[in-house]
Amino acid sequence: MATTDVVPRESAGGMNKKRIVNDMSIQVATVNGSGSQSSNTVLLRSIFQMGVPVSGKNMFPSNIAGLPTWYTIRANKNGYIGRKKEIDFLVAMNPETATEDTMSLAAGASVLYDEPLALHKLRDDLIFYSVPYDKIVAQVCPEAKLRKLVKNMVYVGVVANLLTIDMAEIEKAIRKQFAKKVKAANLNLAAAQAGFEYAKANLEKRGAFYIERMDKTTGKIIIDGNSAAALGCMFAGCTVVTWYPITPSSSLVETMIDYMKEYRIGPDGKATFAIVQAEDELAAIGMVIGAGWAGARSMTATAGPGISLMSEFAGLGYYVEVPGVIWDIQRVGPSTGLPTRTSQGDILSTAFLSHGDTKHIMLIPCSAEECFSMATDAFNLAEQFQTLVFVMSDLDLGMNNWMSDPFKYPETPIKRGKVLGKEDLDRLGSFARYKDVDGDGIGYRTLPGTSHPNAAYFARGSGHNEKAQYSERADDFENNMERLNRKFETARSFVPRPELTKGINAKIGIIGYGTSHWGITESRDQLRDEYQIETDYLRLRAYPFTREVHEFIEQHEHVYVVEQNRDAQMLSLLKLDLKAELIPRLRSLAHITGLPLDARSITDELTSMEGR
Amino acid sequence: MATTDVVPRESAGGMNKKRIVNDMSIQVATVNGSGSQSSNTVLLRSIFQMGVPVSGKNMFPSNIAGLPTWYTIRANKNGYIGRKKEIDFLVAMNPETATEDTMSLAAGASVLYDEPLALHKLRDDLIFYSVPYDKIVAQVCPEAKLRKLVKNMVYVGVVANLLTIDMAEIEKAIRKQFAKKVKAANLNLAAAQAGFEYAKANLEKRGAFYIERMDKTTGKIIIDGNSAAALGCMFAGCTVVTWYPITPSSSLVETMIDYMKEYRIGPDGKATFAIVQAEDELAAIGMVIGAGWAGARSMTATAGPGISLMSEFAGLGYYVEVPGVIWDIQRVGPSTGLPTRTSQGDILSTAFLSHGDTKHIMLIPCSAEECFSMATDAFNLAEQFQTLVFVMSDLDLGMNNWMSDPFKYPETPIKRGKVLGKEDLDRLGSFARYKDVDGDGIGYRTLPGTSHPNAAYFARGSGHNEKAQYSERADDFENNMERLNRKFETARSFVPRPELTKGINAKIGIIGYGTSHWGITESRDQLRDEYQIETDYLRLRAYPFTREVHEFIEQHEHVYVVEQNRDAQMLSLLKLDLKAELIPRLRSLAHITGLPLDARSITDELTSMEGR
Amino acid sequence: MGTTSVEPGTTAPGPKTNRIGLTVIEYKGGKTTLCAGCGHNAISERIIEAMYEMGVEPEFVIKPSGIGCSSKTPAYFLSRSHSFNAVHGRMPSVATGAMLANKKLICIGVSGDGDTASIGIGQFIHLMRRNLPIIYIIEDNGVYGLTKGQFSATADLGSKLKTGVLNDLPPIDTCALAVQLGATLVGRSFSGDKKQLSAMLKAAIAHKGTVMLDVVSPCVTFNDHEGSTKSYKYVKEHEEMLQEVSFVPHFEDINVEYDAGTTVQVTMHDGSRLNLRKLEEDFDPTDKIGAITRLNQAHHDGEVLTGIFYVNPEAPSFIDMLNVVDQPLATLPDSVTRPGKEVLDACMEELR
Amino acid sequence: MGTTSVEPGTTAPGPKTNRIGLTVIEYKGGKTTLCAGCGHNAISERIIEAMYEMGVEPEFVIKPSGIGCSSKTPAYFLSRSHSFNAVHGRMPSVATGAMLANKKLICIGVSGDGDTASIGIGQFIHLMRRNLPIIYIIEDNGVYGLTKGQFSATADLGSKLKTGVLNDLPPIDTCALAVQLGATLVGRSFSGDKKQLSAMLKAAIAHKGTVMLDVVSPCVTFNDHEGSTKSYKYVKEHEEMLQEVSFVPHFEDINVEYDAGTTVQVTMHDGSRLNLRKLEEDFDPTDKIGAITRLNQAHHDGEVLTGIFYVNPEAPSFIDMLNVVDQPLATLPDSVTRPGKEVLDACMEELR
Ligand SMILES: Cc1ncc(C[n+]2csc(CCOP(=O)(O)OP(=O)(O)O)c2C)c(N)n1
Ligand SMILES: Cc1ncc(C[n+]2csc(CCOP(=O)(O)OP(=O)(O)O)c2C)c(N)n1
Ligand code: SF4
Ligand code: SF4
Ligand SMILES: [Mg+2]
Ligand SMILES: [Mg+2]
Repeated sequence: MATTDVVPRESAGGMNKKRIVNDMSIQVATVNGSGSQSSNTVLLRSIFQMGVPVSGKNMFPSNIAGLPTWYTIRANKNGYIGRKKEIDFLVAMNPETATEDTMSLAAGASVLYDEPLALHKLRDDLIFYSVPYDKIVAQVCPEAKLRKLVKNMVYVGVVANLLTIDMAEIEKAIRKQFAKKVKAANLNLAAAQAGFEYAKANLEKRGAFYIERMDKTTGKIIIDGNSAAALGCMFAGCTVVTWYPITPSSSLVETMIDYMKEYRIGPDGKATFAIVQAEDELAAIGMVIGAGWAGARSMTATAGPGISLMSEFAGLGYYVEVPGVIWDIQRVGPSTGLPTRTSQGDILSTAFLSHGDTKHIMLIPCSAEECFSMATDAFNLAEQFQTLVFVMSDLDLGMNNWMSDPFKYPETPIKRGKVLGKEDLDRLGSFARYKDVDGDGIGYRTLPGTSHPNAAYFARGSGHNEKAQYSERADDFENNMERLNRKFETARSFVPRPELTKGINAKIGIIGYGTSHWGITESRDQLRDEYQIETDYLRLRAYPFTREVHEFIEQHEHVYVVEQNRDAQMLSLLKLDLKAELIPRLRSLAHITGLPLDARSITDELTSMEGR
Repeated sequence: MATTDVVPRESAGGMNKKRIVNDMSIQVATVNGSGSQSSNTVLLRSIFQMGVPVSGKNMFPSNIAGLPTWYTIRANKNGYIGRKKEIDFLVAMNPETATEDTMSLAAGASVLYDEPLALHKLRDDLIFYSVPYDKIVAQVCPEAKLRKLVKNMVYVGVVANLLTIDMAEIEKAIRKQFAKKVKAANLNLAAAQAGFEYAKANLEKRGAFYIERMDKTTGKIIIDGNSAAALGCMFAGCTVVTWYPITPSSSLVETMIDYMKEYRIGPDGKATFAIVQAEDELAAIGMVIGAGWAGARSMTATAGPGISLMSEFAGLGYYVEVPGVIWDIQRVGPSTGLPTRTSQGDILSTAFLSHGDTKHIMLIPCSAEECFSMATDAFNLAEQFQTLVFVMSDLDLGMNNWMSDPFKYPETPIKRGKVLGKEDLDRLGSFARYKDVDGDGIGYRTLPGTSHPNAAYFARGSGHNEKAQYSERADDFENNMERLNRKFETARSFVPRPELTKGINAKIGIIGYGTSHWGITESRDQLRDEYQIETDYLRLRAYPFTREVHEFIEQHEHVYVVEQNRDAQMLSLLKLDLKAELIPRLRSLAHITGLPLDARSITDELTSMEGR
Repeated sequence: MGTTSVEPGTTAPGPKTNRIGLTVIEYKGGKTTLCAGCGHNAISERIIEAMYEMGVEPEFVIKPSGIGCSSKTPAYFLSRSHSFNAVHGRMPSVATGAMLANKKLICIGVSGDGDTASIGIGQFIHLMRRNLPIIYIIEDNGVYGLTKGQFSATADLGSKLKTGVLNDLPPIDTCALAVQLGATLVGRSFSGDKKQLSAMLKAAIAHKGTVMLDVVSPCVTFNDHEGSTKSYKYVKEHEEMLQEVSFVPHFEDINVEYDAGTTVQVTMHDGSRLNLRKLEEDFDPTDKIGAITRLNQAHHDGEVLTGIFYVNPEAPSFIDMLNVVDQPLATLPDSVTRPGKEVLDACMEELR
Repeated sequence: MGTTSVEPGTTAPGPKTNRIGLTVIEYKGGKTTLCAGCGHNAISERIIEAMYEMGVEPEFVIKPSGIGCSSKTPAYFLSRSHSFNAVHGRMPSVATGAMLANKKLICIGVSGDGDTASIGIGQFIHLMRRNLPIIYIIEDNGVYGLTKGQFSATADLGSKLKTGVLNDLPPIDTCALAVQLGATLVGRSFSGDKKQLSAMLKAAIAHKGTVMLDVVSPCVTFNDHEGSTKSYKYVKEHEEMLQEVSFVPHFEDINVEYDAGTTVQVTMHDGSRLNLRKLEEDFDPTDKIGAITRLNQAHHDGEVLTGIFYVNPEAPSFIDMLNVVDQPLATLPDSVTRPGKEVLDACMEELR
């Protein structure tokens, strides 16, 4: 297919008759704007409802309609829900890519195609199923103009039959999908059933893949990372949201708008929040900073190009010490790059975003659950440390469907940081905004509108002394910069700690973060099972790095840093932070293709670097 | 004084009667906008004309008139022209700072003050000279409204007398200063003479400092780095300049305008250049990129805040591969910071300016001569490598007066890089913009307006293949990014090589760059003479680092990286580039106060780190 | 923090106080560091007076600004109010964010012609569209003072720099743009005109939407010479007043009768009255289109037109349109900003 | 590089060619990837025709654009011309730089309403002020198509999204701004109006300064529904034409006589003639102030006003004002761009 990097290899499910249960990847190749999205969701959900761990990844083009799109559903009994390179079952609906899609399959894979495409002529080492969609659709759907849409639901039925997915679950999924729209639901159900019946009557199942009921999804939910983040921000007490649309971050705010309108309206029918579509990212971050300065819990969401535009303001936030949360749903750069592909390419530039000596706190979620929980962490840290906090998500996490445990109601209370009110000032008489009273590098601030004659201070991006007065004195400048450094050091012990998973007395360490996590966990099992290589694994969840990170590296002979960018950006940050003696232990596994990182790539490269 | 960080120490020239010749620092404390600039230049020049190496540094506030300003003139027979911490001779003209200025002097220093200030009451370990300026001025200057200006020229005469500066040289300097304005020249000369006579008649010289003729400045010039850069760009064949005013870069373009108007007008009276004041820095860099794409040698000049605003476009330039030169005259950040103070604080953020995997070439001049010569290097590299080149100067270099050898006429021809013209295309038939034909990672480009049907290509910041066609393919993206990496590697052997100065079998290495150079060279002599510590010294002149840098570090037990920022930014870049085993050798001497780095600070800290 | 730290003014016998018992000193700021004679200093004085006379609580005022000599001025008035000297040309977004966070604040944003019309024109335009509650003041001298006198985008065609350089680009009329884009109280004044500027500032304080005042404010150091169109001399010679502006605050119940023929009386949102004695027969400050036409005419005729160009006291402000709760969002209790567990459960259920 | 690579058109017997011997195919571009029915596609067609019929040398055309569906369109016309798909909202600066480098180029800059009126309004305004030689086209659908249909800053008050959301901010009229700020040929058309748009584009090609054309171009996917004010239906129902626009290129010596009462005839810089048959008695397209007034009136009356609003064929362009040499700066020989050694010596002498 046009966007993978597969090298043909023998697919697990060859002609050989061994049954492969609940372990397969299905790829649906269509054209975007053709409405296949709901069919794919129905497929995904029905497998999920049968208790089989599943994930769905959409590879879509950066345009609105008419270009190739691929949707991959992975079902895996072991719970591997990262991307799998090999496609076991191809649903070829797009004439434009059908040939290349078919040619790039591993031998033994199955192909379900629209009869006229006659793909079976291409290869003889694949299993082919042909379906006359138009005939079938014509029967179930009298309205010609609806047929294009309904057609997609037919393959759902066919696939259900060939992979033994329970039609009852398909029906349930369809009803959920079309919710109130009963007529549409019935029509689509009919189409699916027609497909099912057709397959039953005309197709002889030859592939080895089966979906069977199990219990690994009970109680779980399916959600994309951006929606999870939206929920998280709502429960984090966010009050001001500003944004400028950009893929893949737009859906975060758009979903948030829906949630907030439903759950954050006061009894008087008025909103307990303000969401503003700004004219661009400079304005969006400017509003976040203005709101944070005035006491709101403010945020914006963007992607690479927006982050770059925010550089100047980012330095202001750091130096004036204003809280604010910025979600970076990373896509492929440089520049406009690949707007609909995933990456971890903004790590280094965001850590040092802006000129002069500037540093920023970054949180890095790997799952929908963390998108939810880290929202509260981010707002709390932003206000406790009076600085901008960047949450580094990515397109794979943000826009794809993930299976997840239901989110836990935040037990951490909302923390507003060191803010002096009228009463405090009555007691203190006055205060010095940038004085390190507590030795943690964090000063006390006041909010505009505090009724005390000494509440006001002068926030400025130019040099200032402890009292926030303008100063060009060398000593004032140096002291303030040193304090900012102390503050950043303090943050080390407040940011989310990394997650450590140990192997059996392993000498090799792996460091990963964000969505690389899913490929890594699966790869670690491959390493153990196929190569008897034991690994310990540390998943970073924040910058600056906590003590545990240094300890982990100290405890391992060499440590592979796995990431989805070209320039080994996180490894670079580690180099800058580590004791020099430890640096030789680091090895880079950095790659970027725009596609979510898969386990096999990690396993192959790591073993070869291990000389295996 | 309000902006130094001196710790009182015994000044070399105490009451003890030993003569100190051609080795002193004179500081004139005035108020900005009071026109003291010309008096100070006259002092500087007259010493220069007497053959004594000299430098002048202006410490001015970030406003236009009425705030304290300090101008320091350093005369040194050994040619040390970096900043010296200790002030030997203070000219106290500013009542507001006179007391603090006087108190912070080292014992034994001299103070020349305006009678009413009565500074002599403050300390008894200094040499005081008091002058009734108003009386003197009243006599030489009948016009009351001119007196404020003329008053400054009186101290020039007094200083001349007290430091034995030849009045003939003072006159010469005054005449040069006021050039055509003969009346003004005469008036000022009279004032200086009056000052000289007054001192002769009323002041008994007690200080040990003397200026005596020597021959160390013959043939040399005095110029600021920005003017040198302006000249350099003119001789580099620059054709398009865009800018947005910002301290300390404005004078670069403003001087360039003057030079270009004089020397780059064609016989038909038309300009062979275009200089445009843009609406902001985003527009300035956008114009540079548009012009570079269309074939001009284009440039802009800015400072930190402007660099941050250019982030998004910087990534476009890198990824689309468009030539352009950006001068960053570094000032103190973060944010607005200290606009009139110097730093080397944009190194790290500029190296990785923009999101995604982006890297940039940086050139780093340390002298006026290099501001001139590196201009040609920068334009050549930009066009040869089809990328943006950043020239990292700073306020100390750009805005202060430096003694320099006259510039050599560029022997390097103008290099336009790989550009295909009509004839080439007639021969080739067609071309692929981003194909690595020569294995150096650099493709061939065409310019708009090339009369060949296959000349056009589609420049875009989104993913593209070798033919510059839109592509979201993983392989196209990866190949292109790898080629960009190869191109950057190629650059290593084309950027200016570092400058190596060896000690006598030294084990300690020092790495420095830019204006830190002047403090370092002086410090190396202090280390040798006062502590018998031999050092080798490598001055970086560009990023990416050349082979020599790695070799230098390999050859030394430990290497001190001296720089003027908080976060050891160049040391960080070295860490990312070095073989891991070498990193433990690096030690940071990073500091930022906004004042030019002085030798003593380096010597003190290095020796203490050496346990001396 | 503020440089003065006097206690709240106590009424009688002490010095004269305003309706909330504060003396004028309590509205002052730090000592100016601008050039002597800079128009900006006069504007700061007017702001101090207006705030004092209107009896505004300084603690509820915010003073965002951009970068420039003009943008430094918030340090020279209202020390008891919070200031935010932001980045160059981006004050509008910072001000917007602050007002979103706390709708109870009174926002006076100070900018320069370079800060607004050059680098800042984008944020300026979008601010005007929103009719955010803000008093936006451009201290307009036609040059970049702080960077030593280059032309800004409000410099008039043919205006001359000290160096002799002529401006060859047309000026941006920030008032015409403001009216065109949706600001609801727009006027131009002159830093040298105490009476007019004070009246306009008071009206501004009484207005609930976006106020945009372009105040010509000569730069004595770089743009006050012969040939400049922003010099004291030039403005005095070319000023054309649309009206005589006077203002009666709601808390003063003076009731002068005005002849509708000669005076336009505008009742502001808070009940105050803005009185505009016509100097031009048929100019109507409530007619948007007419205002723009008149402004363009003024350029054509080379007049420095001053006065109130457009006023609409009742247009809904951006904050009104957002329909937010009455308390400031900034200080809402957690109980309000974090929905209960049952809400989360409901959301989870939907996703099963 | 361009996707077509046909050889220069050879005249007769082959297909029909234009005055420089090229066939229309040689002005085409790659296959569109936009939605079927998108207004933008029609505009690309008109550009191809106009360039072909005017006999423009494609190799001397540049096609800078920003980011958006509209900004992708340069890939769909003139494959033989250089394109630069830059960053979002910043096409004006890239175009300006290119024209500085090579004054001989013909620049057609394509943008969208979001790319221009939202993120790009700052660069747009400063471009208009400079009267740079450029044909600036806004493909205006009132939404951000490429990011799935959020309102842009040209969306009309009260316009409705598919989701039912209403726009509550006033639209930015890019034509009114362009005229106000100094563009010298300004008009509005409709992607569905072949005749009018073609004539305007040809006039644009014949003009030497800044041409700003706002072309309403419906987004069939996100903004062509009932309640949208940028739908095909709405435009057809509310369009108000100022004139019937026709164009006679300088190389065609047709000489029709027009009645000055009913038709305004404008002779363009290159001798071509722009004929505007009045549909509105007293509208004068050479009266800047009148044009702005009329545009504002149209908003007030809810009309979609189309036609040529303002034209001034002789105003000096930015390039004229810069007084640069005749050859492109880009290709000046070193001998011209690097002064001789004697010049350096002189400079050094001055500094001694
Ligand atoms: C991003 C950025 N670019 C440039 C500057 C330099 N700068 C400081 S003030 C200023 C212009 C100020 O002009 P104006 O707003 O008219 O204020 P004035 O000084 O005239 O009152 C400029 C260009 C800056 N501080 N930040
Ligand atoms: C800096 C930046 N911010 C946001 C985006 C995302 N983005 C791409 S196109 C677009 C809007 C395009 O709207 P418009 O210019 O009207 O073009 P249309 O698609 O409607 O033709 C946006 C916001 C981006 N590419 N770059
Ligand atoms: S430079 Fe001009 S604007 Fe700045 S303070 Fe001085 S007079 Fe005012
Ligand atoms: S989304 Fe709208 S603007 Fe974009 S291509 Fe489709 S119809 Fe055109
Ligand atoms: Mg100004
Ligand atoms: Mg649009």
